[in-house]
Amino acid sequence: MKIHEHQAKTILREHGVPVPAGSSAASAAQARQAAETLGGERWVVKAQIHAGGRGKGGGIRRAASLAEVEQYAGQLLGSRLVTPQTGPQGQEVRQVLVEEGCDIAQELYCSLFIDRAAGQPALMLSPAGGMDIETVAADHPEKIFRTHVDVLLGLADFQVRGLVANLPVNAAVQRALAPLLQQLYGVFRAKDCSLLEVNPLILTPDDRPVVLDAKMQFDDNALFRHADVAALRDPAEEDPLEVEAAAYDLTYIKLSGNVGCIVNGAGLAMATMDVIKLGGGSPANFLDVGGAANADRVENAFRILMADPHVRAVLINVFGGILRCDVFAEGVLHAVSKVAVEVPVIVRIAGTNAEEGRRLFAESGLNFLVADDMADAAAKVSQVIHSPLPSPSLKGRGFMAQDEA
Amino acid sequence: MKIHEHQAKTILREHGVPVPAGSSAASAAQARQAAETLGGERWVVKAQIHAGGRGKGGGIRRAASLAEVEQYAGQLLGSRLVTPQTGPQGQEVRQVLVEEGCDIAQELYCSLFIDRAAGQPALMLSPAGGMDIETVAADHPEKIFRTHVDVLLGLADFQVRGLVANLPVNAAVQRALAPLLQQLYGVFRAKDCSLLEVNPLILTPDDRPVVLDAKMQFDDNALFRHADVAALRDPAEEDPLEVEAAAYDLTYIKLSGNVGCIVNGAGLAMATMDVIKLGGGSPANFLDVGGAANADRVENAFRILMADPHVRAVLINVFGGILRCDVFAEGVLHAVSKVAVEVPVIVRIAGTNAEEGRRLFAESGLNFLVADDMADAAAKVSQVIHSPLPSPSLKGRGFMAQDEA
Amino acid sequence: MSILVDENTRLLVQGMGREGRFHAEQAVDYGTRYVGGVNPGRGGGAALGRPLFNTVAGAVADTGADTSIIFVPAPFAADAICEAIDAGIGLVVCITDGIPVLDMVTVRRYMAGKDATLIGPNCPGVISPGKAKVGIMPGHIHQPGRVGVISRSGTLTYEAVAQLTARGIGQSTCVGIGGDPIGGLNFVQCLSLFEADADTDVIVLIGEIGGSAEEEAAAYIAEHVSRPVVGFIAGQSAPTGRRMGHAGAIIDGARGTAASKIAAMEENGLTVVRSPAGIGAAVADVLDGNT
Amino acid sequence: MSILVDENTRLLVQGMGREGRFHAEQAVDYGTRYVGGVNPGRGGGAALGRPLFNTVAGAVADTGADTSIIFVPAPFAADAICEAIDAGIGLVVCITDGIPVLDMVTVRRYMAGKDATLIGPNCPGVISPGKAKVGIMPGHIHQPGRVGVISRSGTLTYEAVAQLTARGIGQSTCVGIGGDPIGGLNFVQCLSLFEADADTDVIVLIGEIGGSAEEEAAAYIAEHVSRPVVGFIAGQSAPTGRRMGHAGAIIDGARGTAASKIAAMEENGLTVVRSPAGIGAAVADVLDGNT
Repeated sequence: MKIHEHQAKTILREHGVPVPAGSSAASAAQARQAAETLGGERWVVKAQIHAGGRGKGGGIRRAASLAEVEQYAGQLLGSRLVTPQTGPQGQEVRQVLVEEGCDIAQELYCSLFIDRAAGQPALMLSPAGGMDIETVAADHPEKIFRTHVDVLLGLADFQVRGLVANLPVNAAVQRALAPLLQQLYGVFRAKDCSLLEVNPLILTPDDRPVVLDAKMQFDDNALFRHADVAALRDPAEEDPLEVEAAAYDLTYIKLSGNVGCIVNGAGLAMATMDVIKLGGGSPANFLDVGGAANADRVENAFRILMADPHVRAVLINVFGGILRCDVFAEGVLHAVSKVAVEVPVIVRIAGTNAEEGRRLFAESGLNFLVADDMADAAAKVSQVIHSPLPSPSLKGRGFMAQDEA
Repeated sequence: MKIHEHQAKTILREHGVPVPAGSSAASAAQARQAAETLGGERWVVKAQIHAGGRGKGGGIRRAASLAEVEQYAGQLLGSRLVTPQTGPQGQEVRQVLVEEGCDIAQELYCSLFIDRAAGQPALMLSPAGGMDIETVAADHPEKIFRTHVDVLLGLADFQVRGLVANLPVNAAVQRALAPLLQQLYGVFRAKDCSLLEVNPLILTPDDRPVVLDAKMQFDDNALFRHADVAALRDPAEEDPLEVEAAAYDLTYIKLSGNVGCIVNGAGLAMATMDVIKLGGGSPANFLDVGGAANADRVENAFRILMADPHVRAVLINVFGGILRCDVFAEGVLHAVSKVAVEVPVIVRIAGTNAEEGRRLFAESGLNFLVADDMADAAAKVSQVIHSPLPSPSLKGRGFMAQDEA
Repeated sequence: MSILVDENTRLLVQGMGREGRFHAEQAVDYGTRYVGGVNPGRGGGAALGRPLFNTVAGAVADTGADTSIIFVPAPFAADAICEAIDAGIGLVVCITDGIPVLDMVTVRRYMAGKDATLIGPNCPGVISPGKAKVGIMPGHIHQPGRVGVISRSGTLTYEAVAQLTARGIGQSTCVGIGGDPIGGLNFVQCLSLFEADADTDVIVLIGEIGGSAEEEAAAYIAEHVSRPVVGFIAGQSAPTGRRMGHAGAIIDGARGTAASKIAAMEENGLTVVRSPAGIGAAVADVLDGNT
Repeated sequence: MSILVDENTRLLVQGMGREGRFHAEQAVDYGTRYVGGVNPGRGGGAALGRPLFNTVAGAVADTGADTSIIFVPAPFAADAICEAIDAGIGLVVCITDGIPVLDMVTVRRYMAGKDATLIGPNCPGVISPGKAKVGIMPGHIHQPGRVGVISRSGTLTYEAVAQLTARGIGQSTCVGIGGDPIGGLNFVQCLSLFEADADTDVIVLIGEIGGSAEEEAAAYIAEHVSRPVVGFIAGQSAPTGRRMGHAGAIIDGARGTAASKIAAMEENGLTVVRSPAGIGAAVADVLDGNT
């Protein structure tokens, strides 16, 4: 789960990490008021969207007067900000963060994440702050320093001491940075983060380190123990269909293709997308109905797929292990009796009681295209998609492509 | 370092551990006022001394009226409480703890300590609460349950679950006890305890666990990071000479014998006590002047030894390793010029520049009895102690036992 | 022979709820030697004719269990794994999915230097066909034989196994190592077990996008594995930056792509199958010496 | 031969303060191969003609140090030990005394499964006479030879060594394992090293009150040690319940008494010396075959 910069900074502030004073605003007037409350003579107005690269998209504006704060906030709010990470359609700005301006003597980079290969959290530090770290890693790997954290011992003094000794900063700054890194790790650990990135971590002219930007992502699986974090979810930043699917316990990811799919199991779901692609189609989604795959879930799955106007066909691919295929078939039949499915549906079921399941589909009176195996399913999808003739929808409209062939 | 029960309970309360409401009092009037503030109809007045076994010594009194609270507090305060742990001279009561009375359905025992052999903290739990646990361990070892704590992982859920499953209590009590044990371990760990003993840990008739008595001891070496704990030290409970010695960076333990000793190194100091004992004497103290053993320390060591009226002779036993014996000898000569040493002093020095050191003693004009080695030192101590004639003190009073022999 | 589990396995079920009971029953039906269950607070009872215990330590003492399968809910699963390891269980199979990543990081660190193997979490478990089933896979699709299967997936593994069995190709052991980013037994460790198994002739390795375990496996195979290995990678059509169901299945920037994994497999001499429909055929070809 | 340290030891000094520098100098004078020092924030400088580093990892990379001796103040000493181990130092000798017990418990747990040996803390260190001195003991009282010495004490060990040397009896290695309740190398582990050393003929074991390490050592000796062992226990006249200087030297109830330890030693065939003045004579007797 992602949160906004201002939310991340609030969490960090609560844990004693130095961040600039600031508050969020949803209107230009609120933004002006926030700046007034902060006082001072310079402010920064920052668009709050979940995607990064906001600076390049014009989402971070420096203001030298309250009028400018109001003006920039007004321009940003309601606009669609396009950054390297949003895609061309951009992301709507619903909030801005108004912060005191900071003098910057030096920009550093710092991030904490889970290193899968090492099976441990990793801390990455670089003197090349304020830049895209992937570029730094590619062009100047010698400017990136990292250490792994023994999750039981914690981030040891000697580790941060060793890391900061690599930076081109004086001993006093090193002594100030070391405990800050341990505080950041403390937050990372306490809040079950999957990512905590501070870019830039700045040094002020009087050698104080300040977290100028903060990106936090959380382990969804750990949200059960962090009600405070879960409450920070902003559904407006997420795809509405995915939000709906999650409410139905479906793992759904919207893609840009035209063949919807309903599969049990994540690996098989990916493989099914692959098979669609190999057959010349293009998957409209990833959808795992899970091990249960009962009638309710299948019904909701169809509902979500049908809400995507690009879907021209649906492929159901289910391997009945513990799940019995006949029970699953009954669930599908029940589901399609309640949802208007107006595209062709290819069904491939295998495993426990598959024969019985296929019989149920065949005898349903509906135009299911029943496939023998995954290869056959791919062929049938290809046929439906590439046929010049209108394909038969489940409820009988159009022609039955199989009969035509 | 030991603290009083009421101090321990304050710490536990701050960490969310259920303890009875109560407060400490230094006078009968204060005690009555404390009871009044607590309210209720029954109170317990508990003598606050560092030694255990207070119940057996009459140090814990149940009061059914404010008048009784005042009366019992008056009786306890200023008295010398004798318990199985104080020795026959008892310990003066300077404070009492006044607590609300608790209904007790069941008494359990619980303690946390460092198990040296395992190199880990250990948690001990027993249904035989309110009794001397050493007796329980001897007579009913089957009633004692223990687990070791992986200090990096912490006291795991499965461990406390497994422990409490051994107790004759219902499932609801087990579920209440498990997190309490983890809280206690949390305090033990956070405060660098060497011992945290709750005896009894009671269950109320409505199945709530309450810490009815608490004994906490702390690792002296960790006090530097626990200023709050260090502030709880009660010097009135400690031997005044030992308190003074600690202020001088001397490790001094008062014993009941008649031969004082000044040694560098703890192991050698113990061995020196042994040698005195083997020679028929009896050590008056353990005293380690440490590796530095400079003139100041030696002077303070003599001052403390001379404050003990039982000391009839002093044995100095120093092995000069890094310490040079000639430098040490100069320190001793300087020290005895400032402290009135009116008993015989046997000196045994060995190691670096020992010859030179011996010469300094011999040429000092003082009656040092210089020994060749530890065996000789033991013999000289024996001679001095057992001689029917008065032994020569350092400054020349009495006869020189050696000349007489 | 086989790896990890066989007819001598003494299986304990941790978390004998509805799901645990169902799969214990399936395991018993398959012929697995199930010796008891653990349900804190239910100790003293019984399940499927074998005793229930409050603690794994108690169960091990009474039953001699050497293997456990965990169905404990995610918030408590890491504790259950540590309990099993602390009690001396040698093989712990954790079915539970949705365990927090840092819990698993902690478990892995806790296990360091201890003599125990963890499979999973978020996995179908392990089966040695005809000998023992310690998992939630459907037993009937398997057939005893000489092909070892390793996979990060559940149903996709069943698919692959079914393709083998449909061709009359049996399996020595099938191991689902799980779809989480941080788990126990990894591809390399599992490959070394198969390499040491005299009764495994061919290995099927089913990977997916995310992480670099497949690249490491491919490099290891080139160096240490004498058996032919058939590989498949799921997620060739997956987009970047999205978790494809499995917590571990995510392409992170340019890392973890199917293309990178397939290239590593090809470079290191594996037979790579592009279509998930072609796994069984590819193994048959290898066995026939057609590659 | 000898154990733990010898002429090939490459010594790093962690905590190059006044004390560290003094003892580094003494070690160099003794002929120990000192390769550098570590002082966070002082990296880039030099001490005694060898470079100073900010980190142990940096020092190991540059100097090939395999042994370190720690003089870091108590509040930071546990971190320094972990740093040394993390950097791959094989033998860490910690002189510092006054380290919190739970810090040492943590270090011990951290070391589990890692391939490193810790001596101390609160110890004089280790010396292989004529080869290397990694400690604060006075080198000149030692003499190369064939008696191994193990002790929980500092000056008492010097006393024992001086008694040996005075009789012309040299030492293979003398190890002060330290006086803290929780430390690194224990008696049993040290005994096993001496047992495996072809050039150690007799072992002197100097224990003290507190804990049960001497009892365990005695039992181990009966079982596994072929060399004659001469034992002494300090604290025969110590009272119960008081820490005799060393954090570990405390008789706790009926546990940890000198009587119990002496009895265990006698039962297990050690030559027990009652007077600390008699250690040298007892070893001479053993060497002469008089016992």
